[in-house]
Amino acid sequence: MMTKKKDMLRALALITGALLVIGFVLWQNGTLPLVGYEAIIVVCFPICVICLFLWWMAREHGEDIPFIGY
Amino acid sequence: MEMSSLGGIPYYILEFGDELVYFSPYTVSLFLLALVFTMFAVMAKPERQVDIAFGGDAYYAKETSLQELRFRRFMAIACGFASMGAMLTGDIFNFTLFISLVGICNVGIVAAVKNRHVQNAAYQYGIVALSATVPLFGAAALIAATTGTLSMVELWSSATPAVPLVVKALLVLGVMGEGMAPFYAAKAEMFRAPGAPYVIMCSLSSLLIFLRVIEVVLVI
Amino acid sequence: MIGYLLFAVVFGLLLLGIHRKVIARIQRRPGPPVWQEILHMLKFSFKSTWIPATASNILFVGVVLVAIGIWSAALFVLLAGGSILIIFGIYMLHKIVEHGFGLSSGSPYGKFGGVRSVISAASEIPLFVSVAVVALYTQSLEISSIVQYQAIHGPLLFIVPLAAIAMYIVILSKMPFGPFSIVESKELVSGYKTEHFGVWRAGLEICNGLKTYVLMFMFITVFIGGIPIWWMLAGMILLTVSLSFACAFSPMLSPFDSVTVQMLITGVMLGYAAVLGVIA
Amino acid sequence: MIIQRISRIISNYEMIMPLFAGAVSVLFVVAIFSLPLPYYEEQLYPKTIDPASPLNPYERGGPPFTQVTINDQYPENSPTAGYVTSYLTPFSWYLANTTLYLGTTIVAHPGGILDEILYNTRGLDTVVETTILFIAFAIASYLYRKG
Repeated sequence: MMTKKKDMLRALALITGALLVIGFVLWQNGTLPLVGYEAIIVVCFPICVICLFLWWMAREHGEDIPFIGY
Repeated sequence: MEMSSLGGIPYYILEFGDELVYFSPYTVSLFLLALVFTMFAVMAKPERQVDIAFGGDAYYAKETSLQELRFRRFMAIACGFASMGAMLTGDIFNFTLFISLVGICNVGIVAAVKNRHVQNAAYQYGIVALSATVPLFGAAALIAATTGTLSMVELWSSATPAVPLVVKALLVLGVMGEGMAPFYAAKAEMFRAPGAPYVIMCSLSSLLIFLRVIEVVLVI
Repeated sequence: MIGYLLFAVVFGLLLLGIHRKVIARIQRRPGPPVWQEILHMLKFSFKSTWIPATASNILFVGVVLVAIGIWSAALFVLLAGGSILIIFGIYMLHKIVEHGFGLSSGSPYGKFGGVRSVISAASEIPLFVSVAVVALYTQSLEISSIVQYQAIHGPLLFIVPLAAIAMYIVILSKMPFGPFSIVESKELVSGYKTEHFGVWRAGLEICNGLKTYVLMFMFITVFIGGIPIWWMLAGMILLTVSLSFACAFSPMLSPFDSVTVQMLITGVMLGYAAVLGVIA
Repeated sequence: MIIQRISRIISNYEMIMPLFAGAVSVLFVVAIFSLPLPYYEEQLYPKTIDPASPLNPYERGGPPFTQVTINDQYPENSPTAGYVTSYLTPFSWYLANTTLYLGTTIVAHPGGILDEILYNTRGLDTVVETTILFIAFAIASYLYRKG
């Protein structure tokens, strides 16, 4: 279960990362306007970063209730 | 002031009968944010607010009943649509209508909460939102009378006469009454209500309409 | 573009580190090293993370993504010389991000932080007055036109000093430990970010770095003009140090007083704008 | 301190109504002093009032439920503007053709210039306005049923 989730996160990080690279290449080619490339970054960069972090973070515990002061 | 120097040049103008809907970088970015948060309101479950029982070390989480949840989600979605409309519309009267819709949806979002403080604040807010329609629609009517048109696209071309300053002030005051961005006291009180995805729409819609009215006032 | 974005994140976090260091030195503490905030971001990203049991899941995660997304967009608008109004829109909508962080977890401390951020929404209004004053002179809100105007007429800082002060206060209210930073005061644990720990906090740090970079960059561009990048970075560090002095020497106001003070400043600015409008 | 006194007043949500009312009245006084505002003769939505008619404010002139004479902003976008029936759904169109009871009360409230514009040219506004009423009704009925 846990590894499955990690795999999914890694896949998502890779996909969005690949999209960022593809966007960069197309922009350098001149096929994609700058605005399009920026739109790709705005959507993909947060997802890529968070998924990457969630993938490489330490072992996961069960969820807990919020901090309530003691 | 030139339209293009404010919110950017419109990418696209949608012709919608006698009204225009325009997509400039500014309106599109505000629209997209309204859309994203409406999607959150549609998909997200409300959080369960944790409360500490007084005098002990016990805590409990408040639950939102299904009936209340459905009603509030409906109101939040309506509020999202209203603010999306207010972001894109290119017509003064249509804009004021959307804004008064935002005002009434904001009351609706917290109307179902069983909390005396929240309801009192919502009541005060509702009265302000009601009375704010007077300056709001008054401003729209005065704009129609003094310039002969209601379309923002026409108003930013210099062919029409200038809108008097006091009319712009009325419009801003009307929007402030509906969205109450600076009248923070009641909004803060309304934020006590559980149900984060819905309560956030209150604040989001008022900030968005406030941002849009700045653009509208500078353009016309 | 993505390289510049990452650079902006790191440099913005460095500025926040300098901010902490300067405040610490003023208070005669050794203080953390200047790269502490960058290390924080990396450290948080490795920590074990989950979503609290009571949280509203999608919103809890969604606001982190939105926070990074909107400030990346703001950076691109700034670099493209787009409309200053869009950046201010994003600045205002950062409030919503704070609300989202605070309310989505169900934690009472986060809730307090969120409610305070609603209260301090009134503090964003001086900003628009200063925008109006700038627009009065440059007849445009495109950053590229403002830069052009300043290339001809000299920096706006000397033409409309009060507008610059209003903008400075706006940036001050977004700096940690400042007199107006009521959303994250110590009695609220960490305010709106109490429950966003681990990876979520790392995301928030990225957002903070970007936000600091964009706000400083914008202040310098709008009030001093387009200058080479090295001068720009030096100017941003100077601005940060001056902000740190302002933060270190002023106590935090109580929530409602903070809003009242900012509203009074807005009143002064409105009067100033009216006077300038009559003269111009 | 004066600041604390001000914040004590404005932080009370019972005070927002008086504050807002005060702001509105001040602005209305300013508006009255700035009268007369210029009236733009060449109106987009012209309106002729016949003071001799017994239906004075509501007399739009011309036979009811046909075309009203209006100048719309973008005539090329709305060729059917001016017909009240131009926004009827197929079902309403059927009702209007077979019975006499459709659309009898559409401007039967004191709305003034904007309403007359609204119902003859502006489809989206009609939708939004009814939505406002609908939402208000939904809130009221929910609160009533919850008791």
